[in-house]
Amino acid sequence: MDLALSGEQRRFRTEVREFIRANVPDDVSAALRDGRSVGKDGLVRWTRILNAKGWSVPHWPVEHGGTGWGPIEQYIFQDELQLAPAPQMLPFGHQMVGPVIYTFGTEEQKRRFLPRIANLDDWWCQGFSEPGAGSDLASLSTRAVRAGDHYIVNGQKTWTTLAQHADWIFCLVRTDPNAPKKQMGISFLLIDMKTPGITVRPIRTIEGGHEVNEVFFDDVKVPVENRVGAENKGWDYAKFLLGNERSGIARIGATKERVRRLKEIARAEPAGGGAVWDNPRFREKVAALEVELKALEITQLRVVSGETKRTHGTPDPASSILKIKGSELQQAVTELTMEAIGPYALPFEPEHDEGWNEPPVGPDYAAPVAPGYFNTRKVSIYGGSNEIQKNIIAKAILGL
Amino acid sequence: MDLALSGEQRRFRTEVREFIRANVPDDVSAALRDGRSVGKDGLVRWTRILNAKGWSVPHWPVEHGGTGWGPIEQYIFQDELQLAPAPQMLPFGHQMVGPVIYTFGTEEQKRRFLPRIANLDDWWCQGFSEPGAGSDLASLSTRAVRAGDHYIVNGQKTWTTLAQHADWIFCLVRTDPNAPKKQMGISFLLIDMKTPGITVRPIRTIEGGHEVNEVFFDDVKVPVENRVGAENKGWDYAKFLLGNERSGIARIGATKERVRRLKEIARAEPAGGGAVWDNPRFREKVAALEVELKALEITQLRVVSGETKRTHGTPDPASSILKIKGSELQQAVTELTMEAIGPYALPFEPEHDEGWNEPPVGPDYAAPVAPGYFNTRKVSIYGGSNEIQKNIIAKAILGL
Amino acid sequence: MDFDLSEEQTLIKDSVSKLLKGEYDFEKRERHRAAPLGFSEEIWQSFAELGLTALPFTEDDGGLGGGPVEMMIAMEAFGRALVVEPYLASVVLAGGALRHAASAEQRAEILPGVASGETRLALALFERQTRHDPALIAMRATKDGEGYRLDGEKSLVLHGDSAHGFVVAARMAGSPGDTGGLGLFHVPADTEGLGRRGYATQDGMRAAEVQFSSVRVTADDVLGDPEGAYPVILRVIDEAIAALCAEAVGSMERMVELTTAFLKERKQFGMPIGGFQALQHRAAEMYMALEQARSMMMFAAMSAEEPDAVARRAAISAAKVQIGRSGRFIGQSAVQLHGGVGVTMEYEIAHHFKRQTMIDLAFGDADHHLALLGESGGLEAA
Amino acid sequence: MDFDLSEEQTLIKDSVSKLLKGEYDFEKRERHRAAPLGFSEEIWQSFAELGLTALPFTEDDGGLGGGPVEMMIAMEAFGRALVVEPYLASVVLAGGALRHAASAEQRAEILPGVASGETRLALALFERQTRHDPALIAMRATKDGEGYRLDGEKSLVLHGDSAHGFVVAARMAGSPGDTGGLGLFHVPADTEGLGRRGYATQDGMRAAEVQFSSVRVTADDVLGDPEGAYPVILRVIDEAIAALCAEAVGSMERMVELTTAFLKERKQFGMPIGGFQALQHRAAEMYMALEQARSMMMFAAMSAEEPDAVARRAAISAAKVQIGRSGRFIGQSAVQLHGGVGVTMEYEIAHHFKRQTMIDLAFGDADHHLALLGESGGLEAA
Repeated sequence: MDLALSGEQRRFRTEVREFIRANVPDDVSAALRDGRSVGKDGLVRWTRILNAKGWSVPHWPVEHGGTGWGPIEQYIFQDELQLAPAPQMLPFGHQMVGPVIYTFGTEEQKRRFLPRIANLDDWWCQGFSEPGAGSDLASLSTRAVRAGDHYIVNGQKTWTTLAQHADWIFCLVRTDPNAPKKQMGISFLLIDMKTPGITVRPIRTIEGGHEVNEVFFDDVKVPVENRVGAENKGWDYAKFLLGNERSGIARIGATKERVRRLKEIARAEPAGGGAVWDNPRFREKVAALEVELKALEITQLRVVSGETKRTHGTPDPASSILKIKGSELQQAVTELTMEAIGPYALPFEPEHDEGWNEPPVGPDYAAPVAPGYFNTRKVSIYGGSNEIQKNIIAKAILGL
Repeated sequence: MDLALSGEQRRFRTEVREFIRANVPDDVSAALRDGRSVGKDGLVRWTRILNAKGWSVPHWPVEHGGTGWGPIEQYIFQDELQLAPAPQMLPFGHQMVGPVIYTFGTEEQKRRFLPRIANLDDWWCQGFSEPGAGSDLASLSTRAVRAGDHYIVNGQKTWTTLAQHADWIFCLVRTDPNAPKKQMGISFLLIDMKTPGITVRPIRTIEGGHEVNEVFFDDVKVPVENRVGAENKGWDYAKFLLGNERSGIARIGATKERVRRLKEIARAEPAGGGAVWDNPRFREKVAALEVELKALEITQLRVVSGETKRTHGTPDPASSILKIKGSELQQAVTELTMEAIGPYALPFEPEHDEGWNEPPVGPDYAAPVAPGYFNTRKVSIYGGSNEIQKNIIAKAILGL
Repeated sequence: MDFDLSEEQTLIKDSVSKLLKGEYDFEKRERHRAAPLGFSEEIWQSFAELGLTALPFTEDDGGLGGGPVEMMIAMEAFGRALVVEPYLASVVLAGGALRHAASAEQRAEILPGVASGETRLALALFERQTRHDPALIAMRATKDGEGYRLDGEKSLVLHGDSAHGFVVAARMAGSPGDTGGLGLFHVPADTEGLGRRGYATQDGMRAAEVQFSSVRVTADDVLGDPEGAYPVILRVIDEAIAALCAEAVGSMERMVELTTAFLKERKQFGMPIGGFQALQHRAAEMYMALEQARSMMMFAAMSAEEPDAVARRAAISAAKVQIGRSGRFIGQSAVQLHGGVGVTMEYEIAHHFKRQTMIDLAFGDADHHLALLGESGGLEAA
Repeated sequence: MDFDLSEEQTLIKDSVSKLLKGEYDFEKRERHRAAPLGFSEEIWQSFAELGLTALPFTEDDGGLGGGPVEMMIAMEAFGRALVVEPYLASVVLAGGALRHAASAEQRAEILPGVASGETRLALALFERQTRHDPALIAMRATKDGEGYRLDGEKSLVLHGDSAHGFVVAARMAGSPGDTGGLGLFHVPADTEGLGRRGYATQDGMRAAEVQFSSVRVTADDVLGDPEGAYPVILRVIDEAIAALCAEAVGSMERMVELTTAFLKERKQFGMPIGGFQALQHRAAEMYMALEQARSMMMFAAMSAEEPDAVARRAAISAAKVQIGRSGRFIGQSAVQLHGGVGVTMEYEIAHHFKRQTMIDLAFGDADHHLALLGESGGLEAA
């Protein structure tokens, strides 16, 4: 047993860190550090830099542009991106539909889509959730009816992240409403967002931003060749997709970076004639967060290390711990940062691109803090709510 | 709306306080203050003092020895007993079987038992719980078979508090095993503990004391006239008993008294060259407890105040809050007291009557502290566990 | 002891509730806050007509002579409906400073306008470096002939953008950290040298940064002892906290109500999600947190007029701790139990959550007040 | 990075587990602690035969040269079985002081006996007023000819009642609060002037109060610099905390196991109570707390030999915080979920709960270490 990285792993970490530091655009890194959005353009620029280096889809098979790194190297790479901070790749293409296509797609689909995903030539979004189906995904009701060499799709998806930028959407649709189990009549379609009949309506989220959307399908024609795998087998591909990649879920590196930022702010923010950081109780709260974070980092490494011995597509149920604790810590750090700025959480100052161009009220670090706290409430809801994750632990691990 | 006590209520409080202060035996009060047991003898002496004053069963109907006080006066009286500290009356007679007897019993039962309860001439214990029936009380299996003018009782009760001192036990027994619902075949019997066939086995509890017992019934003959009410209707009387008196359940006064003691100990116990109380973080923890306690005190008063408008025997479901929060606070104060003495929680020094007669290890206030913490874990388990209480709130108040 | 409302109090409660029920559902509230001033002048007028703006002022000052319990009733109703009108700013904060510091003449001149709703004032108290401690005020007031000259900047002035005038705290003597040397001044908004920049706040209200450059006021504009305002400021803050506790409880109550309804209505896996025991218990914990907060709201109201400042401050801190913790737990739980719906601007729950958050941060959060309480030896020592 | 055990480590784990499985179920454990010394001399002998008592000592000192990971493996197994033998006292604490402070000659004389299990030592460190801070030690050591004279009282000396000898911390110079001036002395138990009073502890083990009245020791009995022992004492405490973390995790693991089994087996309202979602979630939270504690147990083991004392102390404090919090949550939850069965001496769970409680309080509880960590700037600053 040896918890330290090996010499080779340390060298790898240094190489990754130096490449990121030298290549991530300053404005992009600064936006992340300040808690602002990097925007579509920032993500596209950075993805192309990584893709040129051969690192935009490191976890893919080598023949499709992957690196062949092991789980620990993959983890180090993600961790360094988060620590830098540098954007992680858009998950919808890189983590979700990409692996589905190279595992279950036709040669034509692989040829057509995979390189454009790796280079973010195509911006993908995910059409799974529906208004009537939250955690109970399989009860979805968007219909696709076969008509010759097309499907005609009607229905509605919701919580569709960044659909406003998307070129493509991958959707679960119901192709057999009479299947004996609701999981059995579902197919997996790739749909061009420019197809007539698709309408995107923004949902304004709690912090005031535009991150998610409703997507309406009104007699949308989708060529049959854009179905992945067999008709009515879509649920299998969805399960594969959802179980595929959990190691990034805890976002340890990102939370570490946010703790660094929190300490900077607490040292700068005046209180009681000194700074917030001078308050022992405040420092204890930060320390308590760091303890849980260190514990989770090691738990994460234990899970990653175990992945080398697991078969692909069967995630360790212990990864539910990563989701629960990881999301709680992401929330805790935003909450403490808000406590640090205290009264200066109050002003509502939307980002420049949304029309705010006044000097900041109070300190220049304050504006994104309360929105960050509000927005981060979502992380214990999406991707399988923390309640669902506890069910998984109780059943899959404890056998209750 | 006026949250202050009225002049008359304040005068009543003063009268009660002064009587208790003048009359509670010093050794009895000191034992409570130190966190030790008052013993059977201490409780009997104190009960008889109160009974002579006419205050041992204040909540009973006046014709059976009650005082006619309203709910607020009843509450003030209990509160003052706890604050003094002075022992509260043994609940099994005073709160439980007494009201069942005067409500559902025969004249002969009233005449025979009630005065002896009020004066603690008879020590009662409660035979409800069984090994196979915890929170699911109605699934009890102790059998009583009618044989002429007797029942023959066989079975086992458990968690029987202070049965080692008891003269009488009131029991739920199954008289009709074929009743369509398990609640419907149960009767309520009063059983003399001296009857042949009864065996009491002590259960050593977590802190090392002897508070609870198993009671075994082996062909125990119980005269039919010792049945309360109708045969097979015992569940109704049990429900009446359990729902009868909740206002003492939060034990606000007792916890206040324990907080006072905690502060004394924290001021005395050395730490870091000063005292534990000098640590701001420790004082914050005590303050946090006091805040919750003050809130609960007002919540309690709101419930008590509402009782004046409720019909007897239908407790406010909000009293589940009193049980949950009250038990949590009882546990919190014992936990903080243990944190205050820190390493001196370690020595195990049973009370004198159990054979320990050495000088104390460390400070003389330390010995009962860890046992107090351990023992108090039970308060969130008994009397309807806190999980059961949350079910009640969810269903009876929120309608879920 | 009596937890029932008097006839008059019941009347206030019923009339506010009726008004808000008709004119302040969530959709209308969103329209009110989109109005030019950030709130509805019509609603403000209705508040005045109901006597709400006159509530805490004596009859001599044009008011109704209500006390903390009446204020509690009004604020609790405002909390349920997420009212955005400048009631706290004008009536409780600035009005409170005038009630406690101003002379009879000053009150007679200024307060009838406040009580009738025609004049809306704001309290310019905090500055960039003060956080929640008015002793750290740096803004200077200098004797200038018969009057005074004010120089400095005030920050996060609630509803300062639309106020007709300000009550301003400034330092005549001493340096930041001293509790002595502070004065309160009444300054009409159109006074020369006064500049302001308004902005929206995270909870859907408004605030302003206010600059004072050689702002001149007369001797009649100083409210009370020009170097002895500190105790009055503390008292006004305590009254504001008591009022905020009631607003918070109204909002918590609404969140518990909305969440319970959602749990009954929303179906997943073929059943209402309210059938899942883990969610039932979470809802039960929310209810307990609400009732504990309600009790401390009453405690705050009962203590707001306590003459012993040390006991009053301890009680108010205790209430603020409970309200902050309950509000945070209920707010976070309500959002979590609503799932995706909980994190959009399109539903009421997120707005309650944000308002709770800002109430906790106002005048010091729960941990700040817990520290104060710990320092003073706790609740029983006070 | 490698979370697997080496072949040797696996061997240790398997052999301890096998021994404890056979000789240390709950019933046998209760018999062991009822023995005259408060533990079983036979079990102690078995530990010696397995090499456990020799584990941390170098081969030159008669040991096996194991490191913190080997110690972790042994202590975790002890924790699962609630072992009451004086392993921590003799091997980890007193043995650790000797390892780090004693000369080669002293080690050669004393340690082979400790390593073989024949000699059992105790570390006499804390006093009534020290709480967890060895700098507050007051007991005096005075130069007395070629040797030293020891006067004072030591408190809560783990297994001090049955120890053959003591390592004693005493002050040569300075006054309580000074980190300088402390020395460590080896004192056989039968030395004249040494008195002790043994007693049982809440967690089923033993401890003693030890008095020193003009106890005379030779120059050969001082371990290292007679005024420079403070850093060694801190190091020994940190190693003991790392070992306790592992013991705690072993016990937590057992509690999660027992509780899960109980939930499956115990029926109420016609179903196993493990079918109730609220209890399932509580159990899931216990499991998470266990795994977080396990991670920090590994972190403590990895950090125990960290040469930078500041970084080492921060890491050990962090581990103690996590273990204390996880242990408290798991212990309290395990008792609660067991219901009445959880609060009797007759079942295993209560004994784990009490041991967890005492581990948290040993060498400073979770909040104490959190304060230390906060003072030093947190984990990343270290």
